Amino acid sequence: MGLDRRGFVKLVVGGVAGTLFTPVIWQGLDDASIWSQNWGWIPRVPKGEVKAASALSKLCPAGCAVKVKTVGGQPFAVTGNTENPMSKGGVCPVCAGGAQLMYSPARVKSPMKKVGEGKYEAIKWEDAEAMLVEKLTPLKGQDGKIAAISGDETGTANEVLSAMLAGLGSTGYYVMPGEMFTASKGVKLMGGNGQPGFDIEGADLVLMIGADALDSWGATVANQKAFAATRPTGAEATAQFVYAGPVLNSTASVCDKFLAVPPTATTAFSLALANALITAGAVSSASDFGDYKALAAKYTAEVFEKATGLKAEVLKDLAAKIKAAKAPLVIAGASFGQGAGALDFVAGASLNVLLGRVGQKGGMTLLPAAPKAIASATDRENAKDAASFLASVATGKATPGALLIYEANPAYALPQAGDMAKAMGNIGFKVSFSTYMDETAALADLILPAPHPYERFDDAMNPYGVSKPTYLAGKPVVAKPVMDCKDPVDVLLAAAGKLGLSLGFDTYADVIKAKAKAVGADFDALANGGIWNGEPKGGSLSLGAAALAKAPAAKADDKAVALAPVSKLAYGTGSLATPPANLLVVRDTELLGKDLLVQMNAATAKKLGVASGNKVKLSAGTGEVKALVHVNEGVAADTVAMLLGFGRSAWDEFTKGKGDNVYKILTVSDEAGTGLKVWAGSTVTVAKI
Amino acid sequence: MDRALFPDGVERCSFGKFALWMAFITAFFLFGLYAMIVIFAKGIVVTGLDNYFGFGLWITFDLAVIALGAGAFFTGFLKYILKIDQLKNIINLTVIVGFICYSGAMLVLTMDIGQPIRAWFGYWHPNVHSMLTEVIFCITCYCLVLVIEYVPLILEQKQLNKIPFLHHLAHNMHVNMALFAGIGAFLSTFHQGSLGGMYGVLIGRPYAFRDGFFIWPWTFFLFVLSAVGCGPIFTVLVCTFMEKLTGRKLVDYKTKALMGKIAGTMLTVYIFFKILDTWAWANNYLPSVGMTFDQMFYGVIYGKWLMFTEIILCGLVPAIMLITPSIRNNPTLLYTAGILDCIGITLNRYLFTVQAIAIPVLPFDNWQTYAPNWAEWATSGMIVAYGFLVMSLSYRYLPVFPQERAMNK
Amino acid sequence: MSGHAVKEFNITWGMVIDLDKCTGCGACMTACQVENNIAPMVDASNKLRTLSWMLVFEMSNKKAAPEAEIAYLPRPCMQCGNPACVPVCPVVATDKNEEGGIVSQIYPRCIGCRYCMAACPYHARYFNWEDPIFPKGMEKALSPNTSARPRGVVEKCNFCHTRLMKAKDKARQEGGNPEALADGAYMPACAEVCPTGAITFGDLKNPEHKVHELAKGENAFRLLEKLGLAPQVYYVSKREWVRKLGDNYAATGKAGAEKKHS
Amino acid sequence: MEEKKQCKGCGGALPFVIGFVAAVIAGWVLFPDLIYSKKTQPVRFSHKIHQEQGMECSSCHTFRDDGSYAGIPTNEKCMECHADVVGSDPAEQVYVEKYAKTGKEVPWLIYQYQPDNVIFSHKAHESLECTSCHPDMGKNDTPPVYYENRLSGYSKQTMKMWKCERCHAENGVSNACHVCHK
Repeated sequence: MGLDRRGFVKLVVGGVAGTLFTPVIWQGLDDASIWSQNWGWIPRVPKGEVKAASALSKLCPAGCAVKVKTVGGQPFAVTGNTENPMSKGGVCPVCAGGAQLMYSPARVKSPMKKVGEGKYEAIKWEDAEAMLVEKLTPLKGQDGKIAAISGDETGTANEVLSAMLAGLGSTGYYVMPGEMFTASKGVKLMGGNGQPGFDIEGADLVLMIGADALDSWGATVANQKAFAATRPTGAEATAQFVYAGPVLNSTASVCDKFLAVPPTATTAFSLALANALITAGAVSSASDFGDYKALAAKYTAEVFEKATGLKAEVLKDLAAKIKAAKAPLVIAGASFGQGAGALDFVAGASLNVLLGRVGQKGGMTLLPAAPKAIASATDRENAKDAASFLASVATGKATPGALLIYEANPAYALPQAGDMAKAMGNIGFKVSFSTYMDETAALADLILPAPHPYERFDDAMNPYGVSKPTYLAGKPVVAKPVMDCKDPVDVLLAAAGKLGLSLGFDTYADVIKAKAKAVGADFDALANGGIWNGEPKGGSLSLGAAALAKAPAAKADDKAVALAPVSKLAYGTGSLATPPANLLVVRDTELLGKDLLVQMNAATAKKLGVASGNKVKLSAGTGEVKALVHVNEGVAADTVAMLLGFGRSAWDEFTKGKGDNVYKILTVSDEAGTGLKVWAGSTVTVAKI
Repeated sequence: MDRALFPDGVERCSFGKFALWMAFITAFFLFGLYAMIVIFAKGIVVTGLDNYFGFGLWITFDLAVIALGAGAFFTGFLKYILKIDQLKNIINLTVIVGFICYSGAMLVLTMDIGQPIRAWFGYWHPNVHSMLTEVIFCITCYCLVLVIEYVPLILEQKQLNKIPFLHHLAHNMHVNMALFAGIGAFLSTFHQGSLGGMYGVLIGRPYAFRDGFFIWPWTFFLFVLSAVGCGPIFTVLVCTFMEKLTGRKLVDYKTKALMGKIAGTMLTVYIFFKILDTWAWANNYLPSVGMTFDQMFYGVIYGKWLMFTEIILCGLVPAIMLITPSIRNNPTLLYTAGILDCIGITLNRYLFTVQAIAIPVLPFDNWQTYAPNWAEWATSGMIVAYGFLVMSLSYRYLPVFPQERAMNK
Repeated sequence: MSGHAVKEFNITWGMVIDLDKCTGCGACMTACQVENNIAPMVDASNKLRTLSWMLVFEMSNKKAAPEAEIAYLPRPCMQCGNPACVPVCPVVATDKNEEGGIVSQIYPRCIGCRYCMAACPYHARYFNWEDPIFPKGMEKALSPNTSARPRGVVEKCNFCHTRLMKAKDKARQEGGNPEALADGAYMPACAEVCPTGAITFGDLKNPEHKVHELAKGENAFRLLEKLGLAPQVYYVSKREWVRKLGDNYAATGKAGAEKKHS
Repeated sequence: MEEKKQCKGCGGALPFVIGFVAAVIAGWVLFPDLIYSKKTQPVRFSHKIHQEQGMECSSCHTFRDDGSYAGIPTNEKCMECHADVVGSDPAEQVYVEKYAKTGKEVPWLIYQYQPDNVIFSHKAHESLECTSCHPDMGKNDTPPVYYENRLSGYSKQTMKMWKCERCHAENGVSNACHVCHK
C-alpha cells in the first residue's frame, strides 16, 4: 500500500511536531542570532598586552610629544605625554589619529617610478636609489642645477639636505614658507637676529594679531596649555586674551575679546594701536622711537576706522587694557600661518618693543641659533623661500635639472598653486620623499616613500613660537614600517656617499644623536619623551621704524574683497590631507559633500549680492575656486573666509575632489623694502554662478 | 471556470477579468518585494531614514493601519459582547480588514528594525517597562486572534465546507467567537493604547510627552479612542469602495450608517479630550519646560496648519457630521466624513511620529526635515497591494457578505 | 510614571566641560573615534548619517558682526540620571544599573528599532547605518577597548567604559579598592586627550574628585535641565548667553538652571 | 469518496508517529553532529609533561602589572625554553619548526572563546578555581577536541550568558550589561 497524500501529510505533520521536541529550532534560532552578533566581515579587535611608548609625533607642524598606545606591539591610539613640559599631556587633533594614519590608503607603499602621465610602477629600492644617484651625478658641481625643497621646519634632516647640496656645489636649498621664515626676516629688520619666541605662559594679557595661536599657529598644544593654565575651571582667569584677526576662529572663540580686522589692515591696526599707546604715554628707549612715533601718528582714529571698519573706541579700550596689564604680550602673524610678509610681523613685534616687553618674562624673546650637527649645513635664518624659487623657475630665471622634495607639497600648498605645479613641469627630474601620495609626489619622476613618524627617528629644534630654546627627539615605536619605505635621510646619506661626498654619518639616527650631543642633551632621555631647554639670549631690538615707513597704506578696492584663508589643524596641513580619523570634525558649514563653503558676514554678502547657499566663483591671478556661500557673522568687513587644506587632487577617497584648493587664488606680491613675497591679504573677486 | 468555488448564489466577474486585476495588483506587490529584498540585503541605509529621523513613513504607516484596522476588534466587541446583531452584516469584512492591517504592520516592522534576525528578542528578552514591548506582544497575540477569527470564514468556503470535519470546526469556532472577540477587544485596547504610550513617555520630546494616569500617559487613551473613532468607518469606506468596484451591493446602508454612528460617537469623545489635551499641553506643559507653542512648528513642512487640519478639519468636522443623523444618512456626506476622519487619524499618527522628532530640542540645534524615499514607499505599497490581493480573493471565494445574495436579487 | 525617577548610585561618573576653554579643535572627537573603532566615512559631511559619539556643536549668540560670538560645545552621552532612552528599549539592550551610573548599550542585544534614538533629545544615540569597513590594513590599528559593531544596531558614548574596567583591574592588582578609584585613575579618551583640559572627569559624589565641586559652581549648568533627565554631564561657562543656550528659557528667561545634583 | 477509502487503508495515526519519532531521533542524534565541526590544536601541547617539570599554572598563565591577564602565553614565553628542540616529543619539533623559528604566534584554539563584545576580567574572578569555568587541562597529555559551532562560530564550551548571569546573581554581583560587555 503506497503512501497517499493524506498519509504523507500526516507524516510531515508528525515530523514537524517531533522537531518541536528537539533542540533544532531553538538552538537554530539562538545560533542564528549569535551569528548576527559576530558577522565574519566585521573586523575583530586585536588582543594582547597594551603598552605605551614615547614618540615625537611630527604629523602637525610643531610636533607633539606623545605616548603611542600599542596592543601586542601594534599602535592603535595616541595619548598625551604628561611628563613632557611642552605638550603637558595634550595632543593635537591630527596626532590624536596618528596610529590610523599609518594605514592611510594614501600611503606610498613602495618606491615608484613615473612611467607616463599619472602612471607609476613600483620598483625595488636598489633600483630607486641607483636611479637617484644616476640622475644627480651629471648635475654635480653645477650651482643651481640641483635644488631641494624642505617642508620640515624643525628637523635636522634640513642640515643633511642643505649640507648635501652644498657638498654637491649647489646653493639651491629652499624651505616652504612659514611664520618662522618671515619672523626671522622681521627680526633682522628690527636690528636683531634669531628666531623670536613668545612667553604666553608668563603674560597676563596676550594680544594676538592674526596669529591663530590656539589652533594653527606655532606650537599649538603648548600654546593651548599655556592658555588653559590661566583659566582654571570654576575660578577667575589670570590672564586676558584678545584676538585681532579677520575671522572669529577657534582662537577667537575663547578669547575675552575679538576684533574683526580685515587681513589687508593688519599693519594699520598695529600701528594705530602703537599710536594710541604712545598718546596714552608709552615711550621707548629704542633709538628710532622718534621716527616710529612720527610714523604711528599717521595712523589716526580715522585711518584706523577706515582700514578696519571698527569703531575707534575699540582701539582706546584695548590700549587702556594693555596699559593696565603688568605683562602684556603681542603676537603677530598671518591668520593662516604663512605669507604675511615681514612688515606685518614688525608692526606687531614693535609693540612689544614699545611696551618694553622684549626679553622679559611673559614677553617676546629671541632664541639663539642652535648648534649644528653638520657644520656645512645652511643656517636656518639664511634659508630661502620655495615660493620665490618656483616663481623664478616658472619664468626660466632658475633652471634646476633635479629637484629633491622632502616632506613638502609645493604643488598644492603654495600661492597660485596652479602655476607652481606648472613650474615644476620645467624641472627635468623630481624626487619626492613623501609618506603619502600627495599632489607633489603625483608630479614627481621618482617617489621614495618615507616612514610614518612612528616608524622613524626624527627631531624638532625650536618649533616656532616657543619662548626658550627647545629640542625634542623621537625613535620608532614599531620594529619595522608597515610599508616598504626607508628613511629619506638615510637614503640621502647613502646617495651622497655614492656621489663621493661624506657628511660623516650613515643614518639619520646618528645625525640626531650628534645633534643632541652638540646641543648638550641626552638623546635617550629625549627619545623617552624628555625635552631639552636652553635659555633665550638677550639683545635689544629697534622699533623697525625704517622698514615700517615703507609699509603701504591699506588701499580700499571696491570691486574685490579681501580673502582670509583659514587653517584648522584638525583638517590637516599643506603636506597632510585631512586624516581619516579627523573627517568627522569637519563641519557641514565648512564642507558640504564636494563643495567648500565660503564664509562672509551678511553685510558683505549683501554687497556682493549673494545669499547663503549660492554657488560662487572666486578668482584671483590665474586661479579660481568654486564654493557655496555661508553667511557667518564672525568674518570681518569686506572679507571672505575659506578653509585651506581641501580640494585635493591626490591622496585618498576621503579627501580627493572634496572642496577646492584656496591656495590657487592666493596672489603673490612683493613687499615694499623687504624683497619678500607676500600673499596674506590677497584680494579676490566673487561672482555668482 | 472557478465558478464552483464561488459562494452560493452570487455572481462574480469572469476569471479572465479577475486574473487581469490580480496581475495588475501583483505588479505593485512585486516591486515592493524587490525593495524589501534590497533592504534586507543592504540594510536600511537604503531608506530615507537618518540619525534625526529614526522613525519615518514605516512607523507612521504601521500606526495608521493599526488604527484603521481597529474596526475589527471594536465591531467584534459590539457584535459579540454588546450583542448589536445588525453588525453581523459587516463583521466579516472588519475581520478581514483587521487581519490585513495587522499582518501587514508586522511585516513592515521586521523590515524597520536593523537586525531582523533578532526580531524574536522582543519575546525572549522583553523589557516590561517599554511600551514597545507591550505593543509587540499585543500585536502578535491579536494577530493570532484575527487569524482564528478569519479561519472559520475560510472554512465556510463552499468546497471546504463540504468536508464534515472542517464544517464542524468552523461551526464550533463560530460558537466560541464571542470569547475571541473578548480577548481581541482586550488586547487591541492595550496595544492601541501602548502605541500612544510609546510617544507619551518620551520625556525628551516635548511635542509628544504627556503626563497621565498610573503608568499610562494621556496619549495612551487618546490613541485608543482615536482608533475606535476611525476603524469602523474605515471598514465602511472599504466596503463602499468594493461596491463601486464590483458594481454589486454588499452591505445595506442602514448598517453603514450605524457604523458611522458608532465611529462618530467615539470620534466625538476623542476629539473632545484631544482638544483639552492639546490646550493643556500648550498652556501648562510647554511653558514648564521653557518652550513655546510656536517653537513646535517650522515653515510649511512642519507648520501649524498640520495640527489644525488634524484636529479641526479632520477631527471636529467629521465628528459633527457623523453624529448628526441628517448628515450621516446622506451617503455622500457619510463617506466624506469618513474620509476626513481617516485622514485626521493618519495625520495624527504622522505628527506624533515625525514632527515630534523633527523639533530641535537642543536650543542650539537646527530643524531637520524628512522625506521617505522610494524604498519606503515601495514596501509600504507592497503591504497595500497585499491587502488588495487578500481582499480580492476573500471577496471572490468566501461568503463575506451575508446580505449580498438578497440585495442583488 | 514608570522609569521616570532619577537613579541614585554611590558612585556617579560625570563630566564637567568648561566651554570657555574649548577651542573646538576636535581632538576629543578624533580620540573618541579611535578609542571606539568608528570607521571613517567617505562623506563625513552628511551629518545625518555619521557616527559621532562625541560631537562638538557650534553655538552662536546670533548677533551681527562685530558683536558676534561663538562657543563650542562637546556633546558626549549625558548618561542621564533619568534616561529617556533606557525605559523605552523593548529588549533591554540598554540599562542604567551599574555602580557609576553609566548608561550601557549592548550591540549584540540591540535589534535596531531606534526607539531610543527617538527618545534622546541630545541626539547622543546613533544608528549604525553601514557595516564598519575600514580602509585596507587600518583594521590592524583597531582599539582593543570596543567591539566593532555590525550594521543595524544603535550605539553611543559609554564614557569609555572599558577603561573603567581596566582601572578597576589595575586597582585590584595593586591591592587598591576598585570601588574607590583615585581622581584621574579612570578617564575617557576625550577627557584624556583634550589639549586645553576643558573636560574634567570623575565621580560627582566623591569630594576628592575635582568634578564634585566644579559641578556645583555658580556657572555650572546641564543641558535641557528643565526636561528633568538629570544628565551626569555638566557644562561651565562665564558667558551668560552660552548658559542660556544650554536650556530653553522661554518661561523663566533666566540663565543658569536650578541644580538637581544626581 | 475515493480518498476516504484510501485513508482507511493508511493506518490512522501510524505515519504521524513515524514522522514524529524520526524527527526526534534526527534532532537529538544527527543534529548535534552536524552543527559542530571538530578541530584539533595546532600543536599537541601536553600540560601533563609541563606539570611534571614542576611548573605552576601561574608560571605561564600570568597577570600583567596592569591587572590584565596574559591568558595563553606567546612565543616570547614559550621560547624561554623551546627556542630550540630540547626534548624528544615530536609535538615540540612541530612547535619549534613552525612557530618558534618563524616567529609566527601559535593560533591556539580557546575552549572558552568569548567574542569581542564580551569583556572578562580574570582579576575580578581570581578567587575562583580555574576549573570552575575552564576544562581541567592540568592533567591533559593531549588537548581535547575542539568543537566549533558551524553557524555561530562559538566553541561548544563557550560559557553562555545565562551561566555568567546565574553565577553573578548567586553571588550578589551586578548583572548590568556593561559588567560583561564592551
